[in-house]
Amino acid sequence: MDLSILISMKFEMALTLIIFILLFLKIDGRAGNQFFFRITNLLLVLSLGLYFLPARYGQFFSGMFRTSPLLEFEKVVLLMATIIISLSSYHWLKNFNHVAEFYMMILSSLLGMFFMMSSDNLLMFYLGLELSSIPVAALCNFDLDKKISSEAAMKMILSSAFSSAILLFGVSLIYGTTGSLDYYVLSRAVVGTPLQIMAFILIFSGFAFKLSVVPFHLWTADVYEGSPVAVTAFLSVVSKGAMAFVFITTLYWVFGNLGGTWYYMLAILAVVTMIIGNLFALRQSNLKRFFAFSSIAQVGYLLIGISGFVKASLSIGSVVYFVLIYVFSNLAAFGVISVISALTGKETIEDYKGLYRSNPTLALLMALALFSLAGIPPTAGFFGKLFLLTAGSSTGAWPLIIIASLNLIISLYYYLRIVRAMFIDESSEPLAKISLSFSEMAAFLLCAGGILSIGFMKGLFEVIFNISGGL
Amino acid sequence: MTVSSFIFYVLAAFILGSGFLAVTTRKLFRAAIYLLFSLIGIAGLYFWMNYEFIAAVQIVVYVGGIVVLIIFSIFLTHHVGAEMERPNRLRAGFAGLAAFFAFIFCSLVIYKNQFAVPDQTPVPLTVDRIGMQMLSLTEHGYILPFEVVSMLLLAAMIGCIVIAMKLPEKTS
Amino acid sequence: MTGDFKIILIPLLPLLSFLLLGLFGRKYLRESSGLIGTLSLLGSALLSVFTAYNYFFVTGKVNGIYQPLVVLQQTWLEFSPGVSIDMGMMIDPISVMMIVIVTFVSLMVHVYSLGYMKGEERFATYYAFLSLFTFSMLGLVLSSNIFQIYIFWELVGVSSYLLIGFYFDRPSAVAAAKKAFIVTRFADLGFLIGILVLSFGAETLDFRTLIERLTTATPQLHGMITTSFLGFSSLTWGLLLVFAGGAGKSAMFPLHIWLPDAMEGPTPVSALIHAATMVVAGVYLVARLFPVFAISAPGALHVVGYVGALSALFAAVIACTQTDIKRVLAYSTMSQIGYMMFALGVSGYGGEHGLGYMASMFHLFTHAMFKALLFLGAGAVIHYVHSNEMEDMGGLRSKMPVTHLTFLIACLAISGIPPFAGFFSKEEILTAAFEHNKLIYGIALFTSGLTAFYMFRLYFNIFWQKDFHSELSDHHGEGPWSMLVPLIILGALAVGAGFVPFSHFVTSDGKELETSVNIVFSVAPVLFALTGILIALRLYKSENETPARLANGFGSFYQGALHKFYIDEVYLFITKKLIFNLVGRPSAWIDKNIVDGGVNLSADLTEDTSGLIRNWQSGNLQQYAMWFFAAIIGLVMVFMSVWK
Amino acid sequence: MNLSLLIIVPVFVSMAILLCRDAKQVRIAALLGSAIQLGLAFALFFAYRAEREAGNTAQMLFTYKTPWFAPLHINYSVGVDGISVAMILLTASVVVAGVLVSLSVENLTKEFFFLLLLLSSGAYGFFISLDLFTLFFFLELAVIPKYLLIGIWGSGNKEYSATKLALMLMGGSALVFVGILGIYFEAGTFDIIELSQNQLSVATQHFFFPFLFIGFGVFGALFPFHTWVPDGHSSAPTAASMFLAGISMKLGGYGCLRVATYLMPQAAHEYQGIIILLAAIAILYGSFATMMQTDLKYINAYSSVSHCGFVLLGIGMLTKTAITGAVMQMVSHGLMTALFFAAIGMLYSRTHTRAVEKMGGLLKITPFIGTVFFIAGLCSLGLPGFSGFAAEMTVFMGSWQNNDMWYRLATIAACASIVVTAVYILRALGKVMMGPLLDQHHAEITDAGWNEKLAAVILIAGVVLVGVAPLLLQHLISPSADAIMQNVLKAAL
Amino acid sequence: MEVTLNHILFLSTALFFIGVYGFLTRRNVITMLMAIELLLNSVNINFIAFNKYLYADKLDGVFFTLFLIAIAAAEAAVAIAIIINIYRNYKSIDVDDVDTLKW
Repeated sequence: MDLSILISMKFEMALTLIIFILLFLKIDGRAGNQFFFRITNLLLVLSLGLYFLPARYGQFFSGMFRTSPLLEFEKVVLLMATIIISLSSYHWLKNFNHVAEFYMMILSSLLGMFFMMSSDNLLMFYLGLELSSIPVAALCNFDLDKKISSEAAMKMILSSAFSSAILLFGVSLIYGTTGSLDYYVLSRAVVGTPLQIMAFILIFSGFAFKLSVVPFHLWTADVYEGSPVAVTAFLSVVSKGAMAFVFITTLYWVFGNLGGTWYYMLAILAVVTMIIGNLFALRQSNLKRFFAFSSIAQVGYLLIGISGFVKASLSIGSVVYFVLIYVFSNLAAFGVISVISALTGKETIEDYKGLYRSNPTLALLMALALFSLAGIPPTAGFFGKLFLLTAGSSTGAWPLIIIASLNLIISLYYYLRIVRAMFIDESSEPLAKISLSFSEMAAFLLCAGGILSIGFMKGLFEVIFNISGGL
Repeated sequence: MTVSSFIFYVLAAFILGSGFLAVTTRKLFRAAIYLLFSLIGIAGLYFWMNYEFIAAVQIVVYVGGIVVLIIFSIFLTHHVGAEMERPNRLRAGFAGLAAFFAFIFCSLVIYKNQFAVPDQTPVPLTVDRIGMQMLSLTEHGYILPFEVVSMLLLAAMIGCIVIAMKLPEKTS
Repeated sequence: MTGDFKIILIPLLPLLSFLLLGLFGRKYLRESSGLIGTLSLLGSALLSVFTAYNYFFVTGKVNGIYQPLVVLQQTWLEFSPGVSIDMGMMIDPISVMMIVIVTFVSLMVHVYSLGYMKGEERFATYYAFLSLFTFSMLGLVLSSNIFQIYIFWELVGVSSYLLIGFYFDRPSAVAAAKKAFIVTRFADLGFLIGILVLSFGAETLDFRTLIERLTTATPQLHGMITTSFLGFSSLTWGLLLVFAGGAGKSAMFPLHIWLPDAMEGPTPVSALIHAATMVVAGVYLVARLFPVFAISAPGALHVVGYVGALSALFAAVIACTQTDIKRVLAYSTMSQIGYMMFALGVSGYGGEHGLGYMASMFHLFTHAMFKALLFLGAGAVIHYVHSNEMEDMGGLRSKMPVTHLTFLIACLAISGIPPFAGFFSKEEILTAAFEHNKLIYGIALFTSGLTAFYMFRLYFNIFWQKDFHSELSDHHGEGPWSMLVPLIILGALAVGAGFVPFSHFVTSDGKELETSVNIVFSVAPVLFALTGILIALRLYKSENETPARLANGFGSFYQGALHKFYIDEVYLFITKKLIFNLVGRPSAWIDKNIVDGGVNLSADLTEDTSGLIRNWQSGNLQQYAMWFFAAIIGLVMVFMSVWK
Repeated sequence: MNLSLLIIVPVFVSMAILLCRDAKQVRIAALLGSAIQLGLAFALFFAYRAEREAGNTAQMLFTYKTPWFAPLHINYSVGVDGISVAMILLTASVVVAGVLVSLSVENLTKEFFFLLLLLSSGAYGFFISLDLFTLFFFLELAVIPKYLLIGIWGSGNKEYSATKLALMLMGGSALVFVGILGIYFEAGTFDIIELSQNQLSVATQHFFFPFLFIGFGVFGALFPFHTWVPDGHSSAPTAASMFLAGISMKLGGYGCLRVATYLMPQAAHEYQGIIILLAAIAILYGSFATMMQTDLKYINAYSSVSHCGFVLLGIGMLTKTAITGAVMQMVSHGLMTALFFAAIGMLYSRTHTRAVEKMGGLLKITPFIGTVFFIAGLCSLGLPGFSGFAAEMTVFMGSWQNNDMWYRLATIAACASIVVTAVYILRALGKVMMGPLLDQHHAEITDAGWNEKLAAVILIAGVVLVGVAPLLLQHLISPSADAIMQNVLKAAL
Repeated sequence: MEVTLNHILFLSTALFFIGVYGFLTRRNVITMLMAIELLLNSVNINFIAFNKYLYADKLDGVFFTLFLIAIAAAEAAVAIAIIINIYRNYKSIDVDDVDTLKW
């Protein structure tokens, strides 16, 4: 073993290190909330810099771990997302009893995602998956004095255990038919016998569960609504993003031979997901729940992008690009919700009436986020969504593209509901003026900057596209 | 029918029977015990397959750990002896039918599948071999998963502590 | 080139006057606006006369034929090669005649208005509009391009709209202006489509080329004659549609309904627009295209003739019953234009056959003089009496001697009593009609009697009958000199215009035409006219019961004529009842309920569906798991059996 | 000439507006910014003419192309031909007038002008784009500012209207996007010039043409997708109405022409009948529906439906003259309707009503506004001397050149609408401006202020200039229309 | 009758669907958790059986089982902590009672 392995695992090492630092500080017992907040964020920001540390790409631990430029990029995106979540949760964490634990859990989960993405082996994949989801389930319960928080946690852990059990059953059958857990072997050995297809469908449903693909999505809204905002944000952005990365690699690579099956599965589910997500989002009043359904609808678009396997690197590139944009857009929205929820406890659209008059910054950021999610230029979401559809159209699946385009209308409608509440409606009791902390400002600026500039960074998509070629 | 197969069928009946009872009995405490039986039966199955180590782990972790944990939680949340609510008829009916037909289908697919014919020499499953391989960095080494699982256990532990231990509210 | 420049100035001067007065008149030039307008018109009039002299006696005749000259041709809009709207000025006998008439009558009206409109708040605007109208009319008559004529045609329409609606705080004026515009616009629709048809067939919009191509054996003519639609050749269609436009502007039956109402405008305006200039635009238009009508589409020309004759009779009948003096004049205008129209209709092309054409133009010329005079006279009366109704008048001859005299001259002229102007022109028309179509001749003869009757009915009602009493009665009723001078000048012309050797200048083919008054032939019309006058004298010289009894005698026919044969009501029914209720209202309803409703419905459906599936998200974990499991079963079923 | 300036300047000005401290600064910045735009537009116009006179016969001038998303072959590619220049001139004039008219906006001034200028940059970008993707980008860019302008500063049932407008336009652009993707799917490029040189396959054209045409048609008020027009226009604040009707609806017409017809000429031939039918229906039906309206803004909005029908009719007829006429009509209608909305806005801000029957005799009280009203009205009914006439006549002449009996019937129907137009315009004018003064409160209202006068004068100047010397505009447009027609003819062979 | 792989797979499949049935019908959260344990055990049996009967040259299946048991423990621990919390908050561990979050 040489040290280059450690450098190749730089993000994982950094996260582990931070977790242990926090653990020791917590055991030490003297550090206060502010200190935890600062030290963690500082360390996280520093570890972002690791991206520029040149690493060796390839497989390590006999396929248990793998790095590539694309993976590093994805990891840095997710890490950044976590930082944004953390920064914008300042007001919530300030008075929270378990800041260190919060960070340890959330970073463990992130670590799990990193391993999951980097795995070339179903065992590591499964371990990463569990490492990423069990702590999150616990995190859902972190609003300890809220009834719904524990309900959300219960729904999360039980349903995710159920789904992963089903996934495992599939994995075991795959193992039975091929004798290996290694992706490379699998990609050749999975040829599409009935048993393999059945096993694949079981595995697929596990992915679909995590990605909240309709009809595997039913847990999503409840969990999002009940959890603390930061956790909701983490679930809807980081967790989903990581899952999307893994999903597309797994499909394209491991189950590449089953393309004929999963292409149609994706197409059908994408349509259902978009429509159902949109229809449910229409009538939500709680913002977290609203964003749950909106993110379900977004997943529908993601699936369309994934389905465009004809131009693989375009598909992967556009998915990565979309996730990057989605990080900024959704986190901007959740940042605003987080601040307002932490300070006033208000989370419904009704409460946001007249927000622009009292808190123009928050309202503007929210609007930007919503426009980006709705895919309105010049925000980045426009490009993200269009590239997904472009990738999806590479198979010539026009009905799919048409339905997706028409769904954009419905989604615009409900995004505009919030815009309308903030900018147009008058409120009898508007929210008071909120002063933002430095960290929140930083997070918001980052989000706004990302939303506005990503589409115009000429080289960015090209870079992503190029590194996507190597999976 | 050999003795070995006889033992297998007995074990299988035991596992399935107690497993079935575990999910149908209306006494919560009994359900836990049936589960325990079922798990022990599975350990027996492992023994039967000559995977003693796994069987041992099964008994230690499941029987000694998880079931105890479950029983603890039953004590914490339940009046001993109280019967549980009947499942919703419709749902039970649907679930039963669905599970049954899924089982039939699944079995058929498995039955029809031509599994590869084994032609390799089996590796003896000894504890030291497992230990070596578990901590090995080289080919077929499981050091990385091992570490990951340890992180998972750590995280789960912290999570449990935070959730289950209700600390007195800090005055701030 | 200098001569050309002078011609360009003719329409340009009024335009400049319009721009000046329109932009600055209201604020800065209020007092002097009348003078500016009048002077610019004077300039135009002098230039016109000069041009006429120059054309008729110096430059116009080549080889004994008056040739059309195009003074200026500037492409204004280009459609396709050869088909373009060129702004140009064509000088030929009829256009020269028209510019003289237009500028002259307009000048008279300008001068007259100095007195008539004095003290009006929007004096400058009035003159601006007058200038605009004159400009448009001049542009119309000078057009060298059929589309150009349409352009000025529309401009004439709008300036007449503005002038009729000049007293815009009177609802009736607003309504009349609107009506005039819309009715003529409806007719213009025909004109426009006619242009489209002709231009497509002839592949040109230029008059000279158009006429040349459609009167000689060219592929264009062949094409237009051979293609047919609903039984008519496309040439006939084109010409008929163009004639529809002309009929609208010239108030031919059944598009005449706007003309009587248009009397809501200031009386000088009526004199200018509704007597001498705009209303003859239709006649002018047909005359412009006359060679095509006469040579290539005699069928269309027949239609022109019958429509003209019918209008002449129809209007004359109505005129006998009206009591508003301006309306009587309006119907008489319609009737006289009917004369001109059928004169064209009964004419052929070239030489002796072209008599009708010449007569029509001649009548146009003389009619301009005496009709302007009639209107201005009526204006003077109205100015004095402050009413349009015959009821309120009577016995004014002593109060307004000059007006009386000139009015009488005009009445005699219009009735066709020799040696007044109308006699000569009407004579030619009747001759032409007699030679070509006996039916039309009969109608025309009868109408001329009616004309004399209603004109003298008017005359006696105003100036004789009862005595006039009013608080103003002590001083005489004549207007200021500015009003009298035009009356006198026009009066002189109404007497003398008939002696112009018109046939030497204006003929269908440009060659001179020798005409002579045939005494024997003249007897009939003059007798008819005299009869009419005598009846009027008997009935209206002094107040008596006979007219009322007579009216009762005619019964429903009288009522019909009094109500203009209910044509207005028919129109109202068609527009208000049929178009509004059966087209407009349903359109609005469909838009609101079906098209828009469709959009709203789809939104509502989405909402409703959203509500319907709400229970899916029941909050029960086991139900979620059930769905999860069911979905897997579904996927397995679909993808392992159906979609392998 | 650097075309990107047309996009950059408004964006920078809108940013500058955000930095302004008070409303006064905002107004000055907005005014200056829009004036600079107008200057740029004219500079472009003259530069374009100079270039053409110098003998440059390239289809697009001042082109600039740089990769944007290279892997997808998406370029930022701009360039203009005569049609674009005409549309840019229109946009600049309407924007200046819109800013002038809105100087009195008090509520959230900064945001108002920010959005207005953002809108204008979207319009410019759309008109100069030579890449389908950028074109689409700018098309959608304009949707949300409109929503906000109507939603925040609008009147009446503004939220409904704003939402409807945003959703329908979004729907339109969604269809457009499908169409664009279809083109891309086959050709692998978004570049308009490149696409025009290589014909798409007939099957592709056949399938995707309706998407593009209907998609753009929603913007251009194609029957029956026009229902956002009346509600949207009537609820919008004055400047937004001007922009919506004056420019935004032109995006549709321009798109139908530049993208749908130009790139899919064969399909354009195929669907010609349907296009013409819908256009004729829109023209007649729009004008009849207008007849029944009593709200001034609704009147103008419905009449816009009718007038925009001429644009689509011209495009559908597929003759060079008709296409030229369609573009002229876009310019003309843009100026005229902006003028009309400006006048309505001026009146509304004074009388606080737009109901025709509640006003009367205002010409006497507010002669300037009255005159503007008259000019706008007369232009709308196609009076010679104003832009509408030249444009409509070109459309009619061009349409008639299409030698098909049914299409000619449609042309006749379209011609007939000028009569109906006269009816409703004169009715409105007669009611509102003429007749006796109806409401004594109106006796006290003031005439237009300097800014309103200037705005009106700018637009009237445009209307009259085009009306008096249409050749200026026609010579600008005609060669470019010819280029499009060449493509169509090539396909027909 | 010799015991073949298919017999064991039949057993594990049966156990799996028994678990599924339990999970779908048991209203008590703890019994749902128990059903999940059954599911995981059935998977374990699969892995072991495959390893034993087909791929005995490597220990992939065995290791998978080992890790699975560890994860099952962690999962159960967290789940039970949450269940205890539920009980504190809702005074019930019947899933049908825990449905505040819906629609």
